[in-house]
Amino acid sequence: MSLLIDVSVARGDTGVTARIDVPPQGITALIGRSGAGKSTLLQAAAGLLRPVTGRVAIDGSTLFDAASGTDLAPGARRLGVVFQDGRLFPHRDVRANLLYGAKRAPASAAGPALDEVVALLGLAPLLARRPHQLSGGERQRVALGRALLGKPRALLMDEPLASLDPPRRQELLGYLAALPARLNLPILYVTHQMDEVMRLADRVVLLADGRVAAEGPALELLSDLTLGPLVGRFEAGSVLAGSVAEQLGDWQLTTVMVAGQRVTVPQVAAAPGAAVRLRIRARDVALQREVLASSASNQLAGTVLRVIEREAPYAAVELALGPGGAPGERLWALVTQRSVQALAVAPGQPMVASFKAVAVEGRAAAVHTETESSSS
Amino acid sequence: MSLLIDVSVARGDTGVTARIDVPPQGITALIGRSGAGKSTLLQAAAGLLRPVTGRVAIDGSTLFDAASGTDLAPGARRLGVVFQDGRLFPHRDVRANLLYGAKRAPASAAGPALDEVVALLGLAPLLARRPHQLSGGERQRVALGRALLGKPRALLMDEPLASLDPPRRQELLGYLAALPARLNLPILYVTHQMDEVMRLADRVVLLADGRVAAEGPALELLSDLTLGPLVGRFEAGSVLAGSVAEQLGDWQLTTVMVAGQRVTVPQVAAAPGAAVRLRIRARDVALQREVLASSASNQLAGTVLRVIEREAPYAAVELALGPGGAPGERLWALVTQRSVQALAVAPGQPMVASFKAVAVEGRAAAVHTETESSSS
Amino acid sequence: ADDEVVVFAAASLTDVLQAIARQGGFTGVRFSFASSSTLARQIEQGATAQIFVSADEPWMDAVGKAGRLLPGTRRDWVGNRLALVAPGSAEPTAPPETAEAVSRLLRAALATPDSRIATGDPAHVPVGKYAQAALGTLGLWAEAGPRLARADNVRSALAFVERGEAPLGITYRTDALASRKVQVVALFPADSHPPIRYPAALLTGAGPAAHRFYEHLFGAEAGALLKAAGFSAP
Amino acid sequence: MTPLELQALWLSLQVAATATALTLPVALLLALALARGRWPGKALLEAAVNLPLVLPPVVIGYALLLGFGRQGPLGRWLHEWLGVSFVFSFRGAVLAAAVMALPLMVRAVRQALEAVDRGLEDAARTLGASRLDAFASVTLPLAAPGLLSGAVLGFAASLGEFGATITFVSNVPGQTQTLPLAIYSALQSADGEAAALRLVACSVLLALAALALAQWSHRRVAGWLGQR
Amino acid sequence: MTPLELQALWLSLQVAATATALTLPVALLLALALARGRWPGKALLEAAVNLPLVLPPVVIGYALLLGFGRQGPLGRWLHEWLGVSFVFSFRGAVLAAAVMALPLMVRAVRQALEAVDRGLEDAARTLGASRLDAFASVTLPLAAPGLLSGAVLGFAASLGEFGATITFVSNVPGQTQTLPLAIYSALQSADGEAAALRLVACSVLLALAALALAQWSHRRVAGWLGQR
Ligand SMILES: Nc1ncnc2c1ncn2[C@@H]1O[C@H](COP(=O)(O)OP(=O)(O)OP(=O)(O)O)[C@@H](O)[C@H]1O
Ligand SMILES: Nc1ncnc2c1ncn2[C@@H]1O[C@H](COP(=O)(O)OP(=O)(O)OP(=O)(O)O)[C@@H](O)[C@H]1O
Ligand code: MOO
Ligand SMILES: [Mg+2]
Ligand SMILES: [Mg+2]
Repeated sequence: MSLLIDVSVARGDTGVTARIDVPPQGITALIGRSGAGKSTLLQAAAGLLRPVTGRVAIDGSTLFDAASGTDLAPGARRLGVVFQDGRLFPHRDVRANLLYGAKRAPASAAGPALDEVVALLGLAPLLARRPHQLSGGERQRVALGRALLGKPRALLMDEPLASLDPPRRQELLGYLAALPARLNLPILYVTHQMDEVMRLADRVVLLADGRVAAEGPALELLSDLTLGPLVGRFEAGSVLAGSVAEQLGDWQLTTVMVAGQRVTVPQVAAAPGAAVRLRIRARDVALQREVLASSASNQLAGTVLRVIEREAPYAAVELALGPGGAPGERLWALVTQRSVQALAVAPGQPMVASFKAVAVEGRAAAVHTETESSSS
Repeated sequence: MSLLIDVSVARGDTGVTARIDVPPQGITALIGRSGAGKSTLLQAAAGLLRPVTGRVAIDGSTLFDAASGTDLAPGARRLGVVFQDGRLFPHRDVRANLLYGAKRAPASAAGPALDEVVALLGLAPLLARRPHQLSGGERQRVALGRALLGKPRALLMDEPLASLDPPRRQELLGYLAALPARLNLPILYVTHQMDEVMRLADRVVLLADGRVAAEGPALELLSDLTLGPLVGRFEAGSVLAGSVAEQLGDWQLTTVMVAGQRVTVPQVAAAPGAAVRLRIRARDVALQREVLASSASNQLAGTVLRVIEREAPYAAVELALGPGGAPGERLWALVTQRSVQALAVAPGQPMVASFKAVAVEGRAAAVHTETESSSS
Repeated sequence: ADDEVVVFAAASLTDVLQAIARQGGFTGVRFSFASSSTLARQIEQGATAQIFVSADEPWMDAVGKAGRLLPGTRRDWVGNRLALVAPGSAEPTAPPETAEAVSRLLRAALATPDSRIATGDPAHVPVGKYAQAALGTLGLWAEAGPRLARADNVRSALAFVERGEAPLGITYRTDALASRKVQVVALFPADSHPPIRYPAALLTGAGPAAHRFYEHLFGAEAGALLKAAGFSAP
Repeated sequence: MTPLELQALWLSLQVAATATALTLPVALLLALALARGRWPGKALLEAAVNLPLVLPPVVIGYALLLGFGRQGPLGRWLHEWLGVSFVFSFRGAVLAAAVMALPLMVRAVRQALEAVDRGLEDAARTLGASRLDAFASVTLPLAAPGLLSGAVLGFAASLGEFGATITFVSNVPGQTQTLPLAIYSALQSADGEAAALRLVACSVLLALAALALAQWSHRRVAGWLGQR
Repeated sequence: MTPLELQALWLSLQVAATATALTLPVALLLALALARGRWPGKALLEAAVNLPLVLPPVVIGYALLLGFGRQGPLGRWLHEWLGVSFVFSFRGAVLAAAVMALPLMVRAVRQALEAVDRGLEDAARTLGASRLDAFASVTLPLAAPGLLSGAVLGFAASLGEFGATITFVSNVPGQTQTLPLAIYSALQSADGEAAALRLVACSVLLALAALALAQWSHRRVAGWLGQR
């Protein structure tokens, strides 16, 4: 199953025209400034807004097609939607809200059970409450659970975590990150928060002024520091592809081979040899001429590919870790321009990049590797 | 002017009982999990919810007092409120929304002019639109502008940035950070986002289950890694107090003396000798035995105060930078437990902490120093 | 039941007809009181009434044209007098019956600006039609016509006089006698208007019980009650 | 109260209750068609529904008499094929009350429907609900307080209906003489003021009871939904 | 149409317009008191406002006659002190229409007020507005479509009012003979059907025009507010 959204939607004076392929596995993040048209696209896919023209299809089966006049009702599309504003049913208690979609889903469809979702989102104490007795964050958790229990063919989320507090957000992020492996369905995830993109996204679509401004595997797009103004300087970073070398169970650490070099990261649940993905923010990476003894235990040798000095005092330096400098083997570092001069950083120059193990977010990526290579 | 909120508010079965002093300058952040009662307290202060008992006063003049029966109308309180959900007036265009409070404020009161606010929040192209023609983010910007133009005696904000995209958020953060210096009024700022707290807050009040769980100068509270579970592990950090040593104009950098040591940070607009505040996240700080040559140009010597190993693989290490280990001279580092062992980190041990210049957020702190020392 | 009879009768006959039925022991008789026109239309549309007592002739004619009358059963039942009434509760005396008396009283009342004479709407309420005719005969229509307060039934007209809103009203003598708050100050000369007659008739579908009640209406017992109420022979 | 008066009271209750119960679903359908649909002739339907509000009740009664009388096109058809006749019967009194109450109920129901956030229905539809299911399981229960208030309004209006009823079905005690008609009859008799007052008091009490009941249950339902 | 009929039409328009204009502010105050306030006697006021809905119009007319007649407590007072009298006058026709329209208007206005998000008023109050200011500058304009629809409802009901009017002020051509009274008059005459039809058509057209106008402006206002 793969979700295609290729539509033109009118909205006020302006409109949104975009083609988004949401691959069958993994999460596709839809990002862009407020007003860019993210929610509009999502609603068009869900069947809540009728596009002027275009096509929406899942796994080849058409949900909407302006040409042939096909226009499935939202209920028949079976796309789970989590709205920005929750939209819980005020007259039903939390349990009944959760079960609303579950009762209407085909019994044969796969999806998590009530207990599972309740445990995961910490909803047990809320089950008998009504929406007006919930705080904003509690409400959003229920909305998320409700969509998941509807056994959707694809999941469309519109800033589902926007109103959660950080610890709860971390918790939910963990659950969301695990979703693709469990559910095996296309997930479109609208967000403003780069940490969510970093953590969750396999593909990223950047929307600007109602058009797709950039798109591609998260690996490439998030590493593209030239998109800085759109995604925010401090959130930009790199995604490294590697494979598990060793599990250091005692330390709750995992070592990963990236471009032939060893990286230590907080434990990633994957067997040795499994493919993993590491995200490192550029601002967390320091540069030095040689390997040093520090708690910044990750020190990777590489060659400078380019130096971008756009806005003082910052300089973005891209290193190729392996000989080819393939995607997944390139690392950005955000340093001061003074450091660039002090260390004589220049293209072609060999350099050591250091970052702390705690600065890395790692996740198993085995399932998605083929997908990504085929879709990029 | 200083805002006192010392109330007990009933809310459903539960309630919120808290005393918050919002000092006359600077921003007081009110944080806590969703449902903790943050919005409830804010509404009680604004006069929109009637506390069961207690007192609300600004600069000694009572706004609410259960004992004496005083209960000023919200309009007479002149507290600017920015709501989570915007609450723009749908029948007025953006300009009229902005001017709503301005027209009702005493002409003599101080406050920013329309043009200023419009320019700052990028509202010029929106002025003739109606709220329903705005995206969520645009709406919130207008709400913020509207409150500012009402010339309030104190500002109460309920997650005003929750729906903004990162670049715009950064922009607004900049404006908000500048507010205290411009407006000289108490600001209570409810948020879930630790980066906002880091960037803006002078004082922090942590609410849990309707009570104040912790409170104090941001300097101390944010450095208290033991509050990790409440504020989120990765956001926790330290706030260092120092004074400007030198402006490196060419590099857009500033060097700051902290506990007799030199720290380089992205430019802070302050004259040499001025007091400044530096925020460094614990996860950005690496530990080593000695000074090394790296782009991590900040390397501060210190002595280990304590090591907290609560949750593998993480260890939190607190260093005293100066001999006294006074607040503002203590630095947290978040490293792996393996590094703690590898580097033999232990209390009393001298250690070098390194972090990159780009990892530091600095801000002038001159105005607030007395306030903080008097209020803590 | 077999003795069920539905009688459609002009609203102004409410009291007397109920008294007659009660006194005669006709427990199966049910009345539907409304204005004659309403009732006539309903009968035309097939209402299952068995007796119709109309306050004027044209509506009885209409029912006849619709073929609802039992042939030969239409008879004038009672007659009435047109009275000039004023607020008050004096004991009934013998009021003047001359044109002069009526004219004088009316002119006096009309002399007060804004004062109105309450009666039925000449357009459709029988008492109003008789009033219009009588005023015409007396040469008062031009003066009084525009000053009428046209009520939609006699009781409403009477209410205006009872409440002192109108100094004078033109109603039937029977209505005036029934009210304790008005007095008859004059009677219109009987020849100043067409004779006031209430025709009654059996309708198609009338059964034996209807026939019995119909006969009773013309009997002596009923006659005594009618006389007491102020009705005259037709 | 006399037995006839009690009969009128009982009849009024029956007529009003039946008319309300029958009109509510019709009002719901009409309100839906008017609130949601966009189709030609909508303005005409809306106008037709509102006619009883604009015209004197007597005219409505007369129109009903012409249409549903035995000689009337609808009346004849109904009589011949279904053996149902409206004129001068309980059924007719119900019809008159229903027609007169309809515009009020449609209006109330429509406002209740429009007050429910359409976003909730959208959410339900993304969860697999059909339009009808979403309407029935989300909008309808949320509009319940408004529907209830519409029903009470209709009930009250039915209780007070006079002109259309007397014109359409006449004033036959026990069959069509509802409270208002009994009040009218009492007012027509010279010494009927006491009876009229008694009946008016009765009407008022009844209406107050209905309103109080409505308010009580409205408050319960609203509290239950978390509305203020 | 005959001059008398034209007169009735014109008078009806005047009565309905005047009654609506006078009732709207009263309805607004009552709706506010009922929607927002919590005070003893509220239920009684609510009941009183709703009485015209529940009682036959004739009874209301009779009650008005008792209250506002020259002998009535209010009527005497008004007549003696202000020289104002109601019976048989245009003023009385307006009063009757207003009283009959009041419950409908209060209901519509109340629903319109309750549909406006109270949070907006809260926001206005934090911006320095008094309760009254916030109401007038935020809630009132947002409730405008509802108020408008309430006003049209009241106008329509006034146009159709018959029973209370004829009982209270009788049928004085040019003063109190509104369209419904003229229609009734024509309808009750054996040969008045043509005239009645003409007048009914006239009423219907008038009401349709009012409804259309209301819908048009409702749509404009709603579009302007971004409501669907
Ligand atoms: N109901 C509407 N009618 C007309 N225009 C609208 C409507 N809702 C949004 N818009 C406009 O359409 C554009 C896209 O809005 P949309 O809500 O899709 O943006 P978004 O990317 O989701 O923004 P945000 O991040 O603030 O949620 C914006 O310019 C907005 O002003
Ligand atoms: N209108 C209400 N009636 C009753 N209880 C409420 C109401 N609104 C909120 N609550 C409850 O009051 C408590 C405090 O809610 P409040 O909205 O103040 O939390 P908050 O800290 O602002 O949460 P969030 O971060 O999600 O906005 C919660 O337990 C919530 O369930
Ligand atoms: O009872 Mo009548 O038909 O009004 O004279
Ligand atoms: Mg959006
Ligand atoms: Mg809140």
